[in-house]
Amino acid sequence: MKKNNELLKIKNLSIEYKTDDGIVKAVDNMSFDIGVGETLGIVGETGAGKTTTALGIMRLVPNPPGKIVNGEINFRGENLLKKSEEDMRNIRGNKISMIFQDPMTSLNPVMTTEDQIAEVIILHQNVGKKEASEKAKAMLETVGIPAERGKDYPHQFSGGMRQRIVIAIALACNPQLLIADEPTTALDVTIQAQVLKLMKNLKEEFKTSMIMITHDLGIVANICDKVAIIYTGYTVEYATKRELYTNPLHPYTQGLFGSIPSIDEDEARLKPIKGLMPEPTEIPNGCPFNPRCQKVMPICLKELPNRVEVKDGHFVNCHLYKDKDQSMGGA
Amino acid sequence: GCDEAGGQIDNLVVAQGSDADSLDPHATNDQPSSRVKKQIYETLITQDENMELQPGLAESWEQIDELTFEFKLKEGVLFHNGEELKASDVEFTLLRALESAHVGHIVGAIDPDGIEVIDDYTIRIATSEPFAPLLAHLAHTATSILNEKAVTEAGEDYFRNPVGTGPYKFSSWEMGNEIELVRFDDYHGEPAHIPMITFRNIQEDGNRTIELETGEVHIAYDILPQDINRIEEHENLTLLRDLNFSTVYLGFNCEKEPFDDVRVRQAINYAIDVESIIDAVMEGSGEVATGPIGPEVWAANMDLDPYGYDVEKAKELLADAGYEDGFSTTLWTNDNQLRQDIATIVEEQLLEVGIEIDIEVLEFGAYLEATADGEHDMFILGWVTVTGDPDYGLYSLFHSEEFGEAGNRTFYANDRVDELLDKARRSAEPDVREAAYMEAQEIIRDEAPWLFLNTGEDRTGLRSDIRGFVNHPAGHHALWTVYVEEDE
Amino acid sequence: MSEKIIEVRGLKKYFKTNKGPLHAVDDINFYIKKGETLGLVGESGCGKSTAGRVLLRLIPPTEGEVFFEGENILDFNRRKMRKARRDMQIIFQDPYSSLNPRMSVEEVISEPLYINKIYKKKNEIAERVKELMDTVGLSQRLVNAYPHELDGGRRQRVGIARALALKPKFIVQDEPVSSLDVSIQAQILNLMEDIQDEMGLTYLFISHDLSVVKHVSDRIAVMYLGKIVELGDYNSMFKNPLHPYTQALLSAIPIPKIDVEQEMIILEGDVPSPVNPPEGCRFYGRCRHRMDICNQKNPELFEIEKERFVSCHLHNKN
Amino acid sequence: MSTQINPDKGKTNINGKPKKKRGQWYEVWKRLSKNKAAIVGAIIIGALIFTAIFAPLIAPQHYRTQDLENRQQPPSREHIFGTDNFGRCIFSRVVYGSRISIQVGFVAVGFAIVVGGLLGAISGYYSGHVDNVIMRLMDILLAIPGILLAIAIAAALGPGLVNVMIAVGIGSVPRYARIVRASVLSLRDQEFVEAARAVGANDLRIIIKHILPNCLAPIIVQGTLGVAEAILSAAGLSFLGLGIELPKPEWGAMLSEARHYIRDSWHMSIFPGLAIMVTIFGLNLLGDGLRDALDPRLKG
Amino acid sequence: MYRYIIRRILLLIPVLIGVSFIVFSLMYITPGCPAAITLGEQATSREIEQLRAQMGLNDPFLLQYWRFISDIIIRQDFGRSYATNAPVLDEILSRFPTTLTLAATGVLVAVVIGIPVGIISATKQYSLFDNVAMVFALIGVSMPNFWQGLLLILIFAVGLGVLPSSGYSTPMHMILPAITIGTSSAAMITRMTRSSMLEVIKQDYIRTARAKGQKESVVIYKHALKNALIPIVTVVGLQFGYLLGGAVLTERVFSINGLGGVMIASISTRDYPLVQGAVLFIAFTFCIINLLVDILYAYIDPRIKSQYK
Ligand SMILES: Nc1ncnc2c1ncn2[C@@H]1O[C@H](COP(=O)(O)OP(=O)(O)OP(=O)(O)O)[C@@H](O)[C@H]1O
Ligand SMILES: Nc1ncnc2c1ncn2[C@@H]1O[C@H](COP(=O)(O)OP(=O)(O)OP(=O)(O)O)[C@@H](O)[C@H]1O
Ligand SMILES: [Mg+2]
Ligand SMILES: [Mg+2]
Repeated sequence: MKKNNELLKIKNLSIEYKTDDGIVKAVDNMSFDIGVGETLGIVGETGAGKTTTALGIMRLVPNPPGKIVNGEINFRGENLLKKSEEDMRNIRGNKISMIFQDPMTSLNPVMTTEDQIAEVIILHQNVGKKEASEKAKAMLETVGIPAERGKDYPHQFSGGMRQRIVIAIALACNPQLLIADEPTTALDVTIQAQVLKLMKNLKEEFKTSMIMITHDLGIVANICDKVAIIYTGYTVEYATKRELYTNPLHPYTQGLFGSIPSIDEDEARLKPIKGLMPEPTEIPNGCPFNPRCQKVMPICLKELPNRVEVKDGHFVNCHLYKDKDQSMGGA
Repeated sequence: GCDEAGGQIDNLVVAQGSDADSLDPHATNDQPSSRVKKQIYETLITQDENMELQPGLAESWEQIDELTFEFKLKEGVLFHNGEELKASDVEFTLLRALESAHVGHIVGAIDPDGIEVIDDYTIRIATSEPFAPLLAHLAHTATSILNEKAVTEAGEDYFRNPVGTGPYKFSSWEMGNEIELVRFDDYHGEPAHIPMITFRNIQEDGNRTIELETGEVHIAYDILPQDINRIEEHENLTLLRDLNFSTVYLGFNCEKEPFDDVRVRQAINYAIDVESIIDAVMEGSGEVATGPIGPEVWAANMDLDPYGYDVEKAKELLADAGYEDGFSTTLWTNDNQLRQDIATIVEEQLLEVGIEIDIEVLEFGAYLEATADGEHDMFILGWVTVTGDPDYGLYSLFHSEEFGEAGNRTFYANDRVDELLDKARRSAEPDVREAAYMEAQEIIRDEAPWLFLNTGEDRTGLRSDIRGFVNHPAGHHALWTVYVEEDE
Repeated sequence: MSEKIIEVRGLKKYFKTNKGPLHAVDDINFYIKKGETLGLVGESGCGKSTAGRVLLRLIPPTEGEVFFEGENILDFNRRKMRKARRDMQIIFQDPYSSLNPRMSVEEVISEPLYINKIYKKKNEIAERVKELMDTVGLSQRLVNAYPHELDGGRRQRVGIARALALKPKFIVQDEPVSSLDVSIQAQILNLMEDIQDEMGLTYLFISHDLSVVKHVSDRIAVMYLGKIVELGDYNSMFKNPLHPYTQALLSAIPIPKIDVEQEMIILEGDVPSPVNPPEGCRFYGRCRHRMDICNQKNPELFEIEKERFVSCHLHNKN
Repeated sequence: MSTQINPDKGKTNINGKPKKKRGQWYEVWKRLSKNKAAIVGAIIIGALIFTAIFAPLIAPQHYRTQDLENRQQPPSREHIFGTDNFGRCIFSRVVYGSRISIQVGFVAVGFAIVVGGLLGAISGYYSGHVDNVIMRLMDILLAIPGILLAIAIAAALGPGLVNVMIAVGIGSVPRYARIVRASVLSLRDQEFVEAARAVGANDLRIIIKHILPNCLAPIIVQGTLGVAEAILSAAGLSFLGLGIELPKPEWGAMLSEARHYIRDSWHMSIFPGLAIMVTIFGLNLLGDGLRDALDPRLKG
Repeated sequence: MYRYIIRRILLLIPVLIGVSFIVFSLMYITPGCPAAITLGEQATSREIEQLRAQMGLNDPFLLQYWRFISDIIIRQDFGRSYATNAPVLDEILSRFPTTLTLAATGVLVAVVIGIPVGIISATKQYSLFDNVAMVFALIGVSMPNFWQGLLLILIFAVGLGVLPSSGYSTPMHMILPAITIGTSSAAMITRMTRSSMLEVIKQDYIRTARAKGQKESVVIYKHALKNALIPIVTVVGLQFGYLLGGAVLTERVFSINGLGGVMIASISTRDYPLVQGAVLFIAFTFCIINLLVDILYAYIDPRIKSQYK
């Protein structure tokens, strides 16, 4: 996985929220990287810190209550966390774009769709109003919406169309990195298929790198190259798609696979992970997954496991693989 | 503006507490309207500040018989619309007044069939029965002489297109706010000094004083008692204080227990320290009243003995009447600050003799209705003897045929008083009348249907350079005599 | 196993709207056999929940009949209906809005017992609540907890306990897991399965997630815009979907496996409005196989083979 | 059910004992108590209520005791707020005045909540024609400016504490009707209402047990702010001379009277004015705090 | 949209009829006879009876109401004031400009202060500026208008002598009343702007705007403000409507003879036609302002516009 055409490299990123009930470590010591043209899937259940990670990269974590407490976000070799707000504004929407979770709420209800797309074009490209709106119309066509509907307002579109408009905004300036935060969760399957197909096509066309945030392992299988599985803000496994699907190592990853009913096989019973996610302010000591883990060991209650590269490019954070680390690392 | 250093001003600004309702003398009879109408219209007869009858539009008059007077009109008097005053206008005016619900009572004694135009400048007016106060009534602004043509032409809108013979003519009216009059150049008498008058409506009493101080107005009517010192001590202001025809009283419902007992009424008269009330509520303004009509009114009995403040006597009388432990009752008033303040003190003082009072403050309309219907126990009201004749100030208030709405809200009935009031009304002999009124007042004092509170005063604030202004006891003051003193 | 516990005939529900009647459920027919689970799938707004509600007479239907154990419950009077309700319960999609925020767990679970006066004594009710909480796997210490103190999974368990309180024979499950995380979803699905086995319950399982429906159902009905377009045994349906919509639906689910060649059938456009739906087949606009007749005539649901129904002109040989 | 998964095994804070039964109100209280401004508001209102209850003990003399010799005395050791135009102790009157303001505020709002709430609940729950008729009625009531309606009603019923309370109350009926109706409309279609119906609950039970308790939050917030408004309106009515029976010390009436003396005796108008202001201030603080506490969404 | 407006205007009719009926009934049950009151304390019963008959007050309630309402509907005639005999409409219209300018200046002051302060407060939540602004806003809301007016007169007219205390003839006269009226409105608008902005700033589409790389000021003033405007416009409309209905107390304190004053005066003189006319006029302006506000909503928010069918 060590390629030279690295686009984004995240190192030990930690983000916290200060709440009335205490400090929420939404993202804890996260590291991953993405090469040009590559798609990384970030998978986790509700509250795992997926959106926060994405906002962290955009430097849009709401402050207060949120704060990036540690780490580096290197985008083409430059640490975004050291950039001025002005520089960041030039990057946002231009080099890095983001698609938000809910298409129903992420468009401004009182602006025409065309204006919303044109806005980002005017901001980042040296064009006039008229040209920008031409480009915006072209963008609408690209995502499969007739250009003349550009004068319509978001509420006049269906959910799938709105998500496509959001995609059009995100892709309007041909970004190098697209962060898609559960772009299809709010959509019906048939619409989801439309949107996924569109994204795939566009990705290929524009050679965009992508972070696909989701909780759906099916989508990951469909679209990603690499996967990071996160649990309570903490990366438990990070590997190529093939590795992860053929050889899931972390008990949590295994649990996830055991939890999804299969469409093409008959299983008598699902094999779910027991218990619930802990409260975000009450993450247990040691490995955060220890209360729910089938293979819990005494050490898991005390020590947070370090990242272990079990195989080339297959990282796991679990005490089970400590020894293998040495053996395999030596191999 | 009025800060022009000395010299004549071209606009006299006069502030009063309310806008005029109507400039049709037959449509309303309220003070603010009368104060404006006084400048526009004239009456056959006028009363000077001392209430002496003086010729007005009538040069002279004589009594022809018990019922009839003949008036000689001044010749060459022009109305503001250019018409000349004729006897027919007078006839028209009186007949129209008789029709009016608002002022009908003032001319009520006149027999409509007894008005006779002799020639253009001579007219006879007869009453249906002998009515001594007729001349005084004809001096009232409600009998201002109108021009028949102007009235007919303006129709319903006459009230804001008034045409009179007075020294000022109507110019404009911003309803609710201000009325402008301009000098009438063809006035038959001495022309007015100041070319224009503006009547401004400044509702808040205190604000009138402030505006007078800041020089926004030249004359402010009805100054608050609280502001007396302020104006008197102000170097640029003068305060004119003169007693007027009004009397404030506390009445008892004589038909209701326990006030049907004269001793109870007298007891309360003793139990209340009127002087302290006048001091506290009105800063001692006006005078403590000793009878039902004030000293300015003709034939007021000034020899009546005041009850005085005597709690012991009050208790005695109450005990006599069987109320040694006092009783509970109500005191009614309307939402007039002065009356409420009086009620507040009365309540406190009556506690001393064991009488517990609930004060019922009613809105004016409801108050009038309730007191007319006799729902009340004690109540506070006032009366203005507008004509300056005791008939007006006594008849409807104490005659047993005038119960309720008509004016006698105490429901006081005394045969002797009835007899005296009737006699005085009919007689043409001033001496006979005076004697009757004196006796009636004495009986009223003794029988105490009222607790006399005070005789009112007119308080007019002036800029110091204003001259020629005199308070008229009826409350509507002449302004055409006003001028500004030249600076030396 | 073959006894029909529920049978629905010609059921319709139109809602009044400003723009005209909204055909939420439009002439649907099906039955559910005792002890089985019928899955009802379809996209958002196609009328699944409405069907479930009308079926339980929580809202009055526009037309149609619903037989429960042979009797038409739509003819029941108030008293009889109240009694019938004990046998027919519902579990909702949204564990957040389906619990009264002002009632504790105990109050929620005991409400049906209290209303139906099942027990005379207070402690009997308390006993039964305890029992139910055990059944659905809720710790006793939560009896006094309020919904906002619980997470989605536990809330859903409370909802299940409430539905079970009256020992019903039939339960409508309106997307009971779709708002839950996968790991919790699996727990709840297992729980429901266990309860069904234990109590011999019959389920109508509503969902938009085909893989979940497939996992729990014996037979599956596919709805599209107020109509049932295909109905049959889950195996044959998945192996051999007949209706073009079912085919598209099936193909569109991303499979969480690599090395499966998945060709998604991409439907054009969106679901049309249920207000004044088209005369002909409602799927016409999005269908790959549309024919002239489809635009003119709405295909009837007919039994193409035993226990296998489809409503499509492609398969209509008559 | 051997494979039963108990989610509570995974919980870190298990203590075995049943949780104490503390409903949402406990949470609300917890949130409220963290809000400094709201606490200040609560203290002000608490002090006001305390003053009202113990007025006879706090006030050095009865509110009606006059001393005509010592009128309009400025604040002194004897009368810390000075005396009024009847020589009455202003401090005592302000203290007693709290009783009236509290009564007016709470009764007027209570009246409005009961009447408005009932109308709103009926309107929202049954919708259709009933709804239409009631809401048009509310429109009509709304179209008549509040203070003028109050004046007209006060004129019709005559002055007096009770009538003032009704007059002020009627004017705000539409507001509560609307709030409750909106809540009911949104609650009516909530799944828990349907669940209750599914287990056999009748309309009455649903309204009382399920819908009304959940409308409480907006009503309480509006009510707190409404008390403030009612006190102000009542003071305004008194100012116009349509207030409370004499010689009761209503703050607005005190102000109204004091305005004739404002230039010589500032203290006569300052203290009742401050009393009104501080009370309204406290109620607003508390109301705002309650709004935040009752609607966690709004928290910063 | 036009159909919507026309429908709303038609809907005015029943509301106004309802208003007139309620007011008529209220006046009817109110003790106090108009005839007796116009004639005053010193009138005789014969005169009162005469006037009562003239006014038609002896007729049955419904007949009286019908006469009144039919005159309006059929002849657009609101009648004449009992007290002045002036056409009711003249009475009202002569006072309306005063009230309108007063209300407009007050609201203008309030908007000019309230909206910017509210926005800054929201964007700098919990900052010193925010805290100070909110305390002032709270004081503004808590201060009884009439008291504030008195204090202003005391300070500026009496104490400093720089401004007139009453009346309404020059812009100078307008300053104190406009401030008095404006203060509480400004306070309310500030609070509403703040909370509305806070709500909007949290929305996803604001995040979208930021993610586009948009400048914070544009995000606030272009994206957020327009979305926050609905409740603000509502408050402004309500305030304006309320003030047109008569900032009775402020008018009284400054001796401004506006609509509110005539309304109160006419109630106490039982001047039925004037009461009716004034209330109807006020209710009418209130409804029209509501309508304008609703139309403005549509202008601000296309979602609302699409509901107006
Ligand atoms: N503004 C905030 N204030 C306080 N805590 C927050 C805030 N935003 C997120 N959190 C907390 O941070 C944690 C991670 O949240 P995040 O939104 O990143 O999760 P997610 O993986 O995107 O979840 P989902 O699948 O629900 O979108 C959660 O525990 C959440 O409660
Ligand atoms: N009370 C109602 N009034 C009017 N229309 C309604 C009502 N309830 C539902 N509808 C409409 O009926 C149609 C079917 O709704 P229903 O809730 O049954 O769909 P669904 O299949 O359950 O969708 P989802 O998957 O979103 O829950 C939708 O178009 C919906 O908007
Ligand atoms: Mg997220
Ligand atoms: Mg549904």
